[in-house]
Amino acid sequence: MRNNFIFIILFMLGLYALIMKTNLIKNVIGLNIMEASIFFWVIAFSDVGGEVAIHKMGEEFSKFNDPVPQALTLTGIVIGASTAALLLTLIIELNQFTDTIDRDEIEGLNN
Amino acid sequence: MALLWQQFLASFSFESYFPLLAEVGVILTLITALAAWNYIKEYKFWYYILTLIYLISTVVVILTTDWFFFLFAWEMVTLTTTFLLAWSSWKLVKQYFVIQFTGSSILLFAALAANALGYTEIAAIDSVLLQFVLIIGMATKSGIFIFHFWLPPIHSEAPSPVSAILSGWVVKLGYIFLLKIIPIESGNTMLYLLGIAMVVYGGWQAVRSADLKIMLAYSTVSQLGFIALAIGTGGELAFLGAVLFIIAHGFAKTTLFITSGILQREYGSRVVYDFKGAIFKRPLTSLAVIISFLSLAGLVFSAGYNAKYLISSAQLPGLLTKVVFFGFALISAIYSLRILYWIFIVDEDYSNFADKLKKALNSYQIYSTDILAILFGTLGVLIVAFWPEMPGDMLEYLVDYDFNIIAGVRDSIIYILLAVYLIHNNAGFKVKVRDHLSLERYLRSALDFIFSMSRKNVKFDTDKIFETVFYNTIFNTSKKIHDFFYQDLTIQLLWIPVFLSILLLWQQIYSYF
Amino acid sequence: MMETRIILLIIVPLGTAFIIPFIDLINAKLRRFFVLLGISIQIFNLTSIVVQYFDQIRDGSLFLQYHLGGWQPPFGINLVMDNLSFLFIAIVTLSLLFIIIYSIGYVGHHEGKFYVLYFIIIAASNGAMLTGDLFNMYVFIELLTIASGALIAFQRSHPGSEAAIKYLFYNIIAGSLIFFGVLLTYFNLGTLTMADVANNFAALESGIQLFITAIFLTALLIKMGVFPFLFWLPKSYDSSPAPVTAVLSGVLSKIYLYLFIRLIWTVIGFETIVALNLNILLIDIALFSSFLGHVFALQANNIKRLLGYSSIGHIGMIFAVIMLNTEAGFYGGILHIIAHMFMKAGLFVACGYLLQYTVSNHYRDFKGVGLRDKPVFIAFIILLLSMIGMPPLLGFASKWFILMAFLEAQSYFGAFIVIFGSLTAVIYYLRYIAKGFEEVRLSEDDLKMEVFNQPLLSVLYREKIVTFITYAYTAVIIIFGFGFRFLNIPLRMSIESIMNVERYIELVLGG
Amino acid sequence: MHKYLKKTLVISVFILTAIALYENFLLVPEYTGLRTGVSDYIISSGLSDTGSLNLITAVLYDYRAFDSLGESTVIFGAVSGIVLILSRKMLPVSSRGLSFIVKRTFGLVTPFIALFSLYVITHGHLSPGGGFQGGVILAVISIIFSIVYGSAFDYRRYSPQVKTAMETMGAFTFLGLGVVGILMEGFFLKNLGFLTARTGTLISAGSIPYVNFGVGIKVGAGLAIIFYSMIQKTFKEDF
Repeated sequence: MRNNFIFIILFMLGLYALIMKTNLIKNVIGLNIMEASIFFWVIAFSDVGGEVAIHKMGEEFSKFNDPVPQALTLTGIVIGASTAALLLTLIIELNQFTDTIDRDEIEGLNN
Repeated sequence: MALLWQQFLASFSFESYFPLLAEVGVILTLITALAAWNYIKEYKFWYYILTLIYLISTVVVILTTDWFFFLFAWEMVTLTTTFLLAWSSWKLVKQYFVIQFTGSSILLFAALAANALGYTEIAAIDSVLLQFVLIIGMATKSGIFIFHFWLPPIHSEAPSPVSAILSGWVVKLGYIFLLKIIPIESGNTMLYLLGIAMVVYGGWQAVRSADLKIMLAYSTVSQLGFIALAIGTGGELAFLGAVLFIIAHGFAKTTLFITSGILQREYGSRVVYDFKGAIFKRPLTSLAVIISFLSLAGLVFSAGYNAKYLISSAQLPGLLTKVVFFGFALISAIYSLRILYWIFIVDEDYSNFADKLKKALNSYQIYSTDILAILFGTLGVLIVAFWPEMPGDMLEYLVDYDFNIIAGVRDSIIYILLAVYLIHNNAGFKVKVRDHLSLERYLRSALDFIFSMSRKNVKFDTDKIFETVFYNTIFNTSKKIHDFFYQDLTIQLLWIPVFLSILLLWQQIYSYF
Repeated sequence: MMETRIILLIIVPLGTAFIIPFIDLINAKLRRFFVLLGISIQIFNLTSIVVQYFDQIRDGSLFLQYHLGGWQPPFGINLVMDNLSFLFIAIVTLSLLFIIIYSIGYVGHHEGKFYVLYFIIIAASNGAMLTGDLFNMYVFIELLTIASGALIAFQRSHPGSEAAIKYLFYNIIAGSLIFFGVLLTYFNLGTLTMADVANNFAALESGIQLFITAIFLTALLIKMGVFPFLFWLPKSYDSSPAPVTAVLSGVLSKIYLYLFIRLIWTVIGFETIVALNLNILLIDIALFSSFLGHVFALQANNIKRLLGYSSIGHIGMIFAVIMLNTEAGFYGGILHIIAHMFMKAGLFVACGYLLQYTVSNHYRDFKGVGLRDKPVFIAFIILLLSMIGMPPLLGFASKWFILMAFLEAQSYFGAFIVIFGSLTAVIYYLRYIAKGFEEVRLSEDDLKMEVFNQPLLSVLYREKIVTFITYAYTAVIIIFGFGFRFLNIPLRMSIESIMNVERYIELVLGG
Repeated sequence: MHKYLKKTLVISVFILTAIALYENFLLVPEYTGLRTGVSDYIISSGLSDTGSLNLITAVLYDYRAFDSLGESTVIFGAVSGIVLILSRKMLPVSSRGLSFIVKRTFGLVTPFIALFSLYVITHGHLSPGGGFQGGVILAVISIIFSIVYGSAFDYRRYSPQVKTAMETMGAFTFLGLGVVGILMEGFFLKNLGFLTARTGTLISAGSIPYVNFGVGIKVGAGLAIIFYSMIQKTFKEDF
């Protein structure tokens, strides 16, 4: 339950930064917080009190955490990083034209 | 695929007079195609391809009983005729297309409603409301009164062979459709009244105009009124009259529009007064004009007479009917005979008549296809005039029918005398030479008329009104809606949590309502 | 049935995308050869599948599978091709082939990068349509987002980067929601295979069903551009170059519609949606979206934006008619998906050609465009007529079936929206057609100025290829307009595969 | 719209959404134990199936290797897009770098960083790590170079062409191993059994180390390209 709470708070914070802040870089940060909240939740939720799912040589099989969500989260992180990089690039490009990264001053984003 | 083709073939019905009408349509199209050979100079190939598609589509429209194929074929007719108009000007295309499309959408809706109400095939429809909707759609497409406003400007501005197609046959498709859906027993009162209005209004406008093509276009309105009136009356006799009228008017109007093209080319004018002495200069053309106009006027021994006689005898007998029909016939006679009057006037020096005739005959050689077209058209008019029962078994009922030639001759003489008197004095008509008739001007004058009724002496900028009604209101309204939703990125993105929470709480919300 | 060729449908374009930068380093002139090689292998592959399984496609029993890495479905990723995905892959591939030939004539600078991203889109679209695994679907959706986002900014103009940023904002949110939904499904059912999820989804508690459904629906509505989330769509259609817009509107929105059908009918199950009372809500939202799209289009002063708005209208209509869950609805909907795919892509392609010398896409600059190149403009008009729904063209047939479906389901609001859409379309398209035929007098110097105002893209046009593709689209519209019954069998069979979920589950998990 | 009104609206919507999410999370049962299903199977027989001690790597590069291929394509696409968008720029020859001490120290450390990244890449199937993680460390070398030695140093050492070639090569390693899987074992991305030696050694787990290697190179080169594209400056004379 604690995990869910923290997830909701982080998710809402990220969404708030994305929606309400006018600085485009801050928006991207918000987007990343939002994604990170989901990753965090997945890892925390799949924790059943076991170990990381890596066998150790000479040791017997003990209680493992689920490896699948961890692998999926790894994929998600990489994808999130790539999209963030693309977005930041576009913001750099837009800055060349407008000399600002403030959303309120860039009329074209609204329509 | 085979399924569609079989369904298509199975949808054809060859009952009663519809095959005859389809045949006539084909003949008329061929006649106009003949006339177009010299008239159409550019992209001749495409013109004939379009005409071919048009030809096939008209046959389908007339014969099919399936709503889908009917609408499909009719839209094909609309499209092809729209493209044919492109040979004159783009503006006409635009206007024609908008109007026809509006009619089509009403018709589409009506067809779907008919389908939903159980009329899965095109046949007589009992529901008055449905009839009403169908007539409205048909009125827009075929120019029944109130919705006729587009017809004279477009028919008069189109190139002559295209006018011949439009006026000769395309507008009649609507009436053929009405023949199918209006029950023969009861008729339709609204249509009847509209028909009367059309006859009077179209006739009056035709009398007032001296431009040949505009006059022809208005006379189309007037004559179509007779068909609407006949269908509205109901009864076998009236329907037969309507069919005969459609055929007769088709031949006559096609011929007349083609001749108007010839005359326009030879005289360099469209005004009736310029055709002085045409009978001597262009005997063959003039003869065709004379015969066709006699048919339009409904004088005895003409195609129009037979049809009008059938229609009038289907009415309730009585003095009023007689008087009313007498008036109708007189109106047609006036505008028809006026041009004959001018054709016969001779005020030129004909000392070397033989040379001139020779010159004229030479020019006939060049335009031989035109002459052929006129001859065929005139032949059609004559056949309907003298052997109305000839077209086949469909009209066998007419074999025994007594057309009362004596009364016809009597009436005709009265018409001629009255008409010649009125024309000769030229009083009271205020004949106007309108060289150009456009839809905008037409609508503007209508708007002027409406506003002049409500507020006297206020000059409206009708251009502005036109713009406002058709465009600015729509534009501004949608602009307002657009701006309301597109506030800024924050509000736009805010829809995401809003929508998400609505969906997440949907069970509570749903149970609450 | 295990079939290696369906994995080739994904890895051949992927390999082409990987090889192009390498080719650029060696000899840039070879690039086009590899591009054409890649796309022709793709076409050959698809054709050979059609030829071999023709009978199964005809009687609707087509079912090809591929287990990646040899793992059985619940443990590994599987690819599935049934009639529905086959139909979509076939038309998407045809459309993408047209656009790639067009872009050979269109794209000047940075052609190599363009093709890399373009082939990634081909691979990802095929992957998204073939996959039978939820997480794999998420990966391919993200791939589509990245590639299309970069392509929107391809011209490197001010509006282009704005549009791409807006596009990415919306689509990354949608992507992370899909990720969240997939993991939520996994935590509740312990599996990621679509068939396995479908098998067990009905057994879940209705609250959790709603949770998962709500997350997926929100994400897909964002991706499709239906009402509350339509704001990114016109902007990105307007600002991207013509082939990219054709891909965006012609292909991407249709892929999301496909995924929507897959998720709602196969995975979640339409009964669940009905049990959650969501279907009426969704139909109403979609129809409202359609209405708004057409209303917005009335005020658009920019032809590409206008087409974007009308796309919203059409997608909303398709969405609503599919949500009716009747056979007639699917028939009309999928037929209109095909029709709209070709019409819109053709229109954008023609726009790209017609607007090459104009200063902007604005209405006033549209003046005289038609006179400059009449044949292409006539093709453009034919495509517009098809959008309006004029009879001999494909747009009429599909709209007719949609109308019939709405009337059959007694959804009169839907029927009204279809007719309303056609009527408003007449008003907003005729404005542009009339403007296109207005005469404009330009001196030689003006023309030169216009050319130099544009980025260099337009100077390097290969006009013949571009014109040819425009005609090809028009020809498709006309041919299928007369012969839309050619599509009868594939449509019926794909509807059968939508409706028959049990068979899908059984075949995936059993074989 | 007034600023505070907007803020109030946004916050109230957020509170609503938070409540909605909370309500729905109440319904989701705790993930108390492993169910019978995918994860159970993978934990019990993952080692014997793939020969990889690290089960997460086993999932990433064997059970769900196709996802990883898609994922590396995402990086590939992002790199292409970024290079495309920023290609009108040129690299400013900025500072001469940091002080001599830093340069020297970093020069000494560099091989060890490279070795570490290689270790992380190649031991992905035995211990935490793998291609992506090691690739990021590899990219760090390039980034620190530009900080310490000035931006042009790395640019001259490893030109963009070399990086692109490396990236393409990495991608092709992955794809090629998949195709080899088709040719030799009948399935795309099937683990190549003949490469497996004794479990627990470096050469084990079939093709997983090789895939890791390809992904490592690809990610390293890709991230370096992204970094260099981003620090470039606008080419003013262009157009």
